[in-house]
Amino acid sequence: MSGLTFRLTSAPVERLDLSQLTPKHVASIPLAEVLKLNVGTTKSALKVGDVFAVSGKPGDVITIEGSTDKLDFIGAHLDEGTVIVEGDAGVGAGRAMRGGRVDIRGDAGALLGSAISGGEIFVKGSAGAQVGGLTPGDKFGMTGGLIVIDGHAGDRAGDRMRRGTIYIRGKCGSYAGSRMVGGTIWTELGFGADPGMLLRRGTLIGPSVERLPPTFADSGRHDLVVLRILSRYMQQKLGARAPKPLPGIVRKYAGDLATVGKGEILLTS
Amino acid sequence: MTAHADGDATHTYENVTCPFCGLLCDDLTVTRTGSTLKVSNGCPRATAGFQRPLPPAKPMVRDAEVTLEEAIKAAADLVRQAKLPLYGGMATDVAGQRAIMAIADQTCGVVDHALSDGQYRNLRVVQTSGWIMSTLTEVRNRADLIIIVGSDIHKLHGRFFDRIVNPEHTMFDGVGTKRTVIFLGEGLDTSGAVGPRVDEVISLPVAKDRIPEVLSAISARVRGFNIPAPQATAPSTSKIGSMFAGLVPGSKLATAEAPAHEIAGIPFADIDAVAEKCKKAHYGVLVWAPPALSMPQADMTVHMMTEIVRELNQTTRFAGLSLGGNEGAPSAASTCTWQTGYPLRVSFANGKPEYDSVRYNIGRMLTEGEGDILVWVASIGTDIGLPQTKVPTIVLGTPGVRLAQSPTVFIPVGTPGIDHAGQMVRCDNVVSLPMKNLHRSQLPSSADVLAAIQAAL
Amino acid sequence: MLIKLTGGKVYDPTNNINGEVRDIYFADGRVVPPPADARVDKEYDVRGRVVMAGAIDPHTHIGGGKVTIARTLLPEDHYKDEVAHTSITRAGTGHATPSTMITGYRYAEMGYTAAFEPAMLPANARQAHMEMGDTPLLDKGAFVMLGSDDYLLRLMAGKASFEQIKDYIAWTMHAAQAIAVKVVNPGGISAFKFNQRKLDLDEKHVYYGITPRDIIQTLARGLLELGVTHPLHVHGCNLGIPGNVETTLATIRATEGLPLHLTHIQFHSYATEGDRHFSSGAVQVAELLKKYPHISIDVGQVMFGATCTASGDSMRQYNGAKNADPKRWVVMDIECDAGCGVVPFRYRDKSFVHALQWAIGLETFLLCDDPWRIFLTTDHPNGAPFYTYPHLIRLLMDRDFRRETMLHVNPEALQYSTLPSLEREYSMYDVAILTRAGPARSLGLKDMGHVGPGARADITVYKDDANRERMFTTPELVFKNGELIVRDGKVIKVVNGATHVARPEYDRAIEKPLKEYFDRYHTVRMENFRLSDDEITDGGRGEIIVQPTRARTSS
Amino acid sequence: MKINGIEIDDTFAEAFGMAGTGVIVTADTMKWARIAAVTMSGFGTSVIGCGAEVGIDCELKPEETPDGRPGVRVLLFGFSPDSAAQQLKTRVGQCILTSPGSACYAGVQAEKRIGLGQGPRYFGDGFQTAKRLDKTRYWRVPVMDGEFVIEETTGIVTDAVGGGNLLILGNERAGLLEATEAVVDAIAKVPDTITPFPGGIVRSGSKVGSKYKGAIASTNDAFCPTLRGRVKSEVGPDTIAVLEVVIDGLSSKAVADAMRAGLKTILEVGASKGVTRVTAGNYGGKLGQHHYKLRELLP
Repeated sequence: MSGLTFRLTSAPVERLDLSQLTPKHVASIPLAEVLKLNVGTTKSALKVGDVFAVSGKPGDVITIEGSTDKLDFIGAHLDEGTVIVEGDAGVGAGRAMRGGRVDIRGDAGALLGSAISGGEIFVKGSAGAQVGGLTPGDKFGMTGGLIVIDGHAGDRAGDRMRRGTIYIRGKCGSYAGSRMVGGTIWTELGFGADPGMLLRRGTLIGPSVERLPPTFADSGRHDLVVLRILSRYMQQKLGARAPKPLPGIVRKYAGDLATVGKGEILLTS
Repeated sequence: MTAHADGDATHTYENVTCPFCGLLCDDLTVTRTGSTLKVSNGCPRATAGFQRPLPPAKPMVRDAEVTLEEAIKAAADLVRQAKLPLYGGMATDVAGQRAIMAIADQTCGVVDHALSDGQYRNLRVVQTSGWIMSTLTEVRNRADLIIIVGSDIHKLHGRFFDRIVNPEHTMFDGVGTKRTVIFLGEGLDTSGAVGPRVDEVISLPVAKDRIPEVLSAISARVRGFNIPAPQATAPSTSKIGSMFAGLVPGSKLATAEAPAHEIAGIPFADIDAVAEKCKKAHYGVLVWAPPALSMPQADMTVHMMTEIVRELNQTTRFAGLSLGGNEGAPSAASTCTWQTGYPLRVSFANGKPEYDSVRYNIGRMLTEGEGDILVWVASIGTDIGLPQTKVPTIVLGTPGVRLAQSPTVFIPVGTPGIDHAGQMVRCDNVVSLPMKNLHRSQLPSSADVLAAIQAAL
Repeated sequence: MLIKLTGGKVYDPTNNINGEVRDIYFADGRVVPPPADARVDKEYDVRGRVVMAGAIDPHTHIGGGKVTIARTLLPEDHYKDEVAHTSITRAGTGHATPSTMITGYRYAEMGYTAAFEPAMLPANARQAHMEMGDTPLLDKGAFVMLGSDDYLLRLMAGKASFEQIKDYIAWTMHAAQAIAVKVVNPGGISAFKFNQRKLDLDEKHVYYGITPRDIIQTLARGLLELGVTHPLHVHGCNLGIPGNVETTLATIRATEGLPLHLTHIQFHSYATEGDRHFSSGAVQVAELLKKYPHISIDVGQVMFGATCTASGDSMRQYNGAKNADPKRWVVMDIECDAGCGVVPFRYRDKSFVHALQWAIGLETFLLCDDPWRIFLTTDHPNGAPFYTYPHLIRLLMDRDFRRETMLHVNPEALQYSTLPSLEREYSMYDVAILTRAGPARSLGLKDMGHVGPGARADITVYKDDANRERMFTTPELVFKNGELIVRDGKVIKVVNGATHVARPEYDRAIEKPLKEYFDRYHTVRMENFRLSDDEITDGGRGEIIVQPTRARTSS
Repeated sequence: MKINGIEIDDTFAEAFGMAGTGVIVTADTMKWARIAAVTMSGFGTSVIGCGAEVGIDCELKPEETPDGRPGVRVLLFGFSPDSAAQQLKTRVGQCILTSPGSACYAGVQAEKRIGLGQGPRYFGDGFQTAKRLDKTRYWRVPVMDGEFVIEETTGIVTDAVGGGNLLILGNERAGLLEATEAVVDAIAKVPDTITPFPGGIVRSGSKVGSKYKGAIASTNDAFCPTLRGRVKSEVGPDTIAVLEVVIDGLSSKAVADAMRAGLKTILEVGASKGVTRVTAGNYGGKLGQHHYKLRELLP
């Protein structure tokens, strides 16, 4: 694994847009061109060279060092390779990724992995609102891939999500899985209030819910084969870092009956 | 500014459009004597707006009185130096919006309206799934069921009931001649719904943050789904509310014979009755005012309503009606949309319009120290004063506008529909109205001031 | 300032000039006869170039609420086509529903100098004009929609005098500042609000008891007698429904000699042959049109790709919403006046239905032998964005290119159309009729669409290129009112065009009952419903040109 | 050629190209996975009469299945992908869907896919849901004991082989059967193969054609010991009985491996059980694409 390292030379006042910094793109152009890529969001048109010290050799990895929450769209549209973030990430890290891997060693801002369709995102810290959600113009939120958050996730995780898996070792905020049309959100420490509002299809898994919307029907306690498949899938994906397998029996709440009602909230304790 | 060219001559203006709320009532009669206005048929908000004594106001630069030209020059100097000017407030008419867009485009700034949080409660739904909507005249004449959700419309739109709900006549014989008005939400004043066509008024006084639950239940019943009954014997039902009861281990599946229960304090029977009325309505309308939907994640409430509307249109006709739209918000959103393709929260920093409802939210930007100058236009009401900020500020404001801090440059401007003519877009985003010049003052329009600043760049 | 275009090949069907080499002179924004000895201030050598009047799009949705709804609905349509400002042009976005300024720039860059919004709701007229006012470089105008508005329907149902109906039509044209009148799904938009889900030509509106046939005849006759040059612009019943060709044929027969313009007829020419019960009815339509010389059409050609359909036809759009792509759509009921439906759509060349729609449009172009009665449109953005016109022109002018393109579309679809057998190629002269002379004549724009003396100096100069798509995409020079606004396909100067209106005479006494009606039922005062001239022209947004009207009777 | 007292004919087994697919059936216990698998394999001996040849390839330990439960891999062979898909749909619908606690996954990984859950999902009457993990989609069909989980598609190979065979001749019926069972057991250990006949053994070897109109095959009289003397017999005087093992495999190599394993076993245990000779069925080499020469497959 080799690659370029972008070390932030000073904390920016303005937000930066790093969507052009993918391993493939920066490896495909001369370093001089890389330094000229626009990352600014004001008319001063900041370039990579203005804010980053770049070192290393182009390869299939890039590393952002000293990253802050003003650095937006890190790893956006990634389709191969790895982006490592030493520090925090701003809005929309991993947005619309199709493959590859984004590894954030700090916290992530809002809209982590919005409209992601493939690849993997790992966050050491916590993530902001709308993990795997959508921004205007997206048909859906997350439509594939895997997002793993070691800390907590903010509100509206999986907004309009359609496929893929979000795994949160910590707590998941309120309104998880809002307007969701498919996919899985799995939290180890429980959901905030009102998960699954307008949940059409899809699965929310966790030990507890602060408040359940009234349009979820208690379907009782069940041993669901699909959870074994999910556990096995996580095992394959994460190896030693995989969550411990889900319990045999979960309590299923079917909903949201306010819409087509084919989704479920599964409580594991 | 109080001395008026006319002296004390009295003028009466008919069919005056009121700029003070999104309804843009255009049937006001306003009498002007000098610079004093009197409204004979306005709601309290309109009356207060028109009749507010206009305090003397001079252009100011760093708290010193200057001429308009000097203020414009000072503003232009600030804007010229800015790396990222923020154009906020945007409380003005279409001409003013056009002027803001023009200068923001040229100076690579960001545009956002002071009340766009409310608008985004709607936009997040439109930009996810779209909707079926109606407009004021349509509802006034056609609706036989009006459900007002979580919005004390009385306070926001003083004449909504008189103009939309209560009128005696309908265009159509036998259509919408009798109507049911349902208030969904705690503390909503139902007294406004009166008159010969108002057949029935129902109130479901649910706390605002629990309105989504009741809407969910209505939606489920409209679809013919049973609402899961909490276990009758669950000891916690009364204590922690029905929505928790389902969590009690050992509770039974919902059955048709389930005992009566309630959701967020509303008896199930009432919810069922509302759902039945929805299904039987010939033309039902769900009405909300986005600014009033202050529950968390309020766009979900809007989305829930549009789901109900969509479902009902399978068999009957139903639509949404969104009110709000005060302080020229619809004018700002519409103008920005037709000129850039995006509904506000647009940045021209890179020369082209870039849209990001999170990053280009000016409120957020100011809080997080982004942007290096704020141009704030507040030419209508006095309530949307400048937000607290450390960056230099240029305010184009109606005299008397409340300001949290003294702006770097203050330029008093006229109010569209009072001090100058103009056009504004109504809350339903379909109808726009002409704003009359009532010649109250010689104050320049925000459009003219902005154009002058742009010319001086 | 006298300007001379020297030695171009001129195509000016209005003046029967078919590719002859001519010099054209203009001064003060008008074409002038060759002056005897005046000094030419500026000469452009256009030898070998093709010279035509500026093109006119008679049917393009460029203004009004539905377009702005479409813009709001589809940010992704814009993300991929963001346009930076320059020292003379404003920033904006394309694509299917471009922002207003970009609309103006791009039309001009394609050699167009006028465009007409065909579906302005009276209730939304002010906004439509505001948007068109922000559309630079083009002359524009709008057709006001009637036929699902309560007042007309109640007049008809109440057997009001025809004079009263005519007065109302004329009043509405004045109030909305329109140049023509359009009817969309006659009565159907209203019927949808009464929960009627379809309304055929002779089906009664559930409330008013009148039929679309009544409405079409009433409006068509009214406009004829009012002397509005452009005949009733008809978006018929049953848009998009297989088998609707029968409705269209019946609609044509229903005119009984009244002039009519049938718009986006492609969407109304569907027959039901074959296993999928969907086939082309273009032949039947073209044959019948030969017998009805008073009827003109435009096509509403479908082109493959993503676009957004935006229509006043809320009834049909609601029905079509299940095919929305992305699944995000808006339907509105508006002011007891009209409606709208905005449904994003993607036409796919491998789809049987879409390929057939494409073929039917081309068939219609190639089967209708009178170019004066057919106009080139995609019903922007419904069939495709207007940028596809050069491609469409090439399909019409270049048989080999057409055949090549046919290889890429669903082959089964072509079996249900006569397109593969059609040999016709449009000539340059035909194209000049289709895109200039024809629309100008139909809309009554006497000094437009041609380059004879007295014409406005809206002139487009093209390099003659065998690749007609390339030729019509990038004109070399475009003049607007005599000013050079585009060079080599790029805007070099920004001016504002005029707004064209027609103001037929009417009896002002109608304002008395109208005012009572507005006061009684509406949320807008009649006085404010009316759009003043100042509202259009203020801020230097271009003059208003009142096109003459003359009372006529049906032949 | 005689090894360990057993004659090995210089001939070959003639086999045919087939379409081969398969599923993994799991259940709460191996017992019920096996029941489902056996049921699904029933009436799956000969593609001519049964539409497909079906059998159990192997049992899978919990850690080898997608859901961590005990499972069985069933292979199914048909004339064409279409007919295999049709048979799979019917058998899964009638035998797996119905079996308590079962789930059903793709048993063959190949580029070409056929529907697996695509049909059975509709049993859910609109209550079925899907769960997609990366590229794999699982349908969840509510049933009376919980959910029937079934993967959307399974792989199919078109270069599978059907009709590999060994004909084993013996001079003692009970011993011959024991020896042939041992052959079947040995072949069972070879991955990607099945022996579709009852217990892996067929006693009614057939020839093409019949004296009766309409019957396309009839008893292989040349190998019927009781017809010796009546017909041109292939069996010697010491032969009391003949049993055949028919092998289908997902690849030609798998079939060859299976025949090799079978031969090895027969050479090891055959003589003591009265096996006298091993031969193979063929049609003169003109009908089948695959020829497995016995003497080349000897251990």
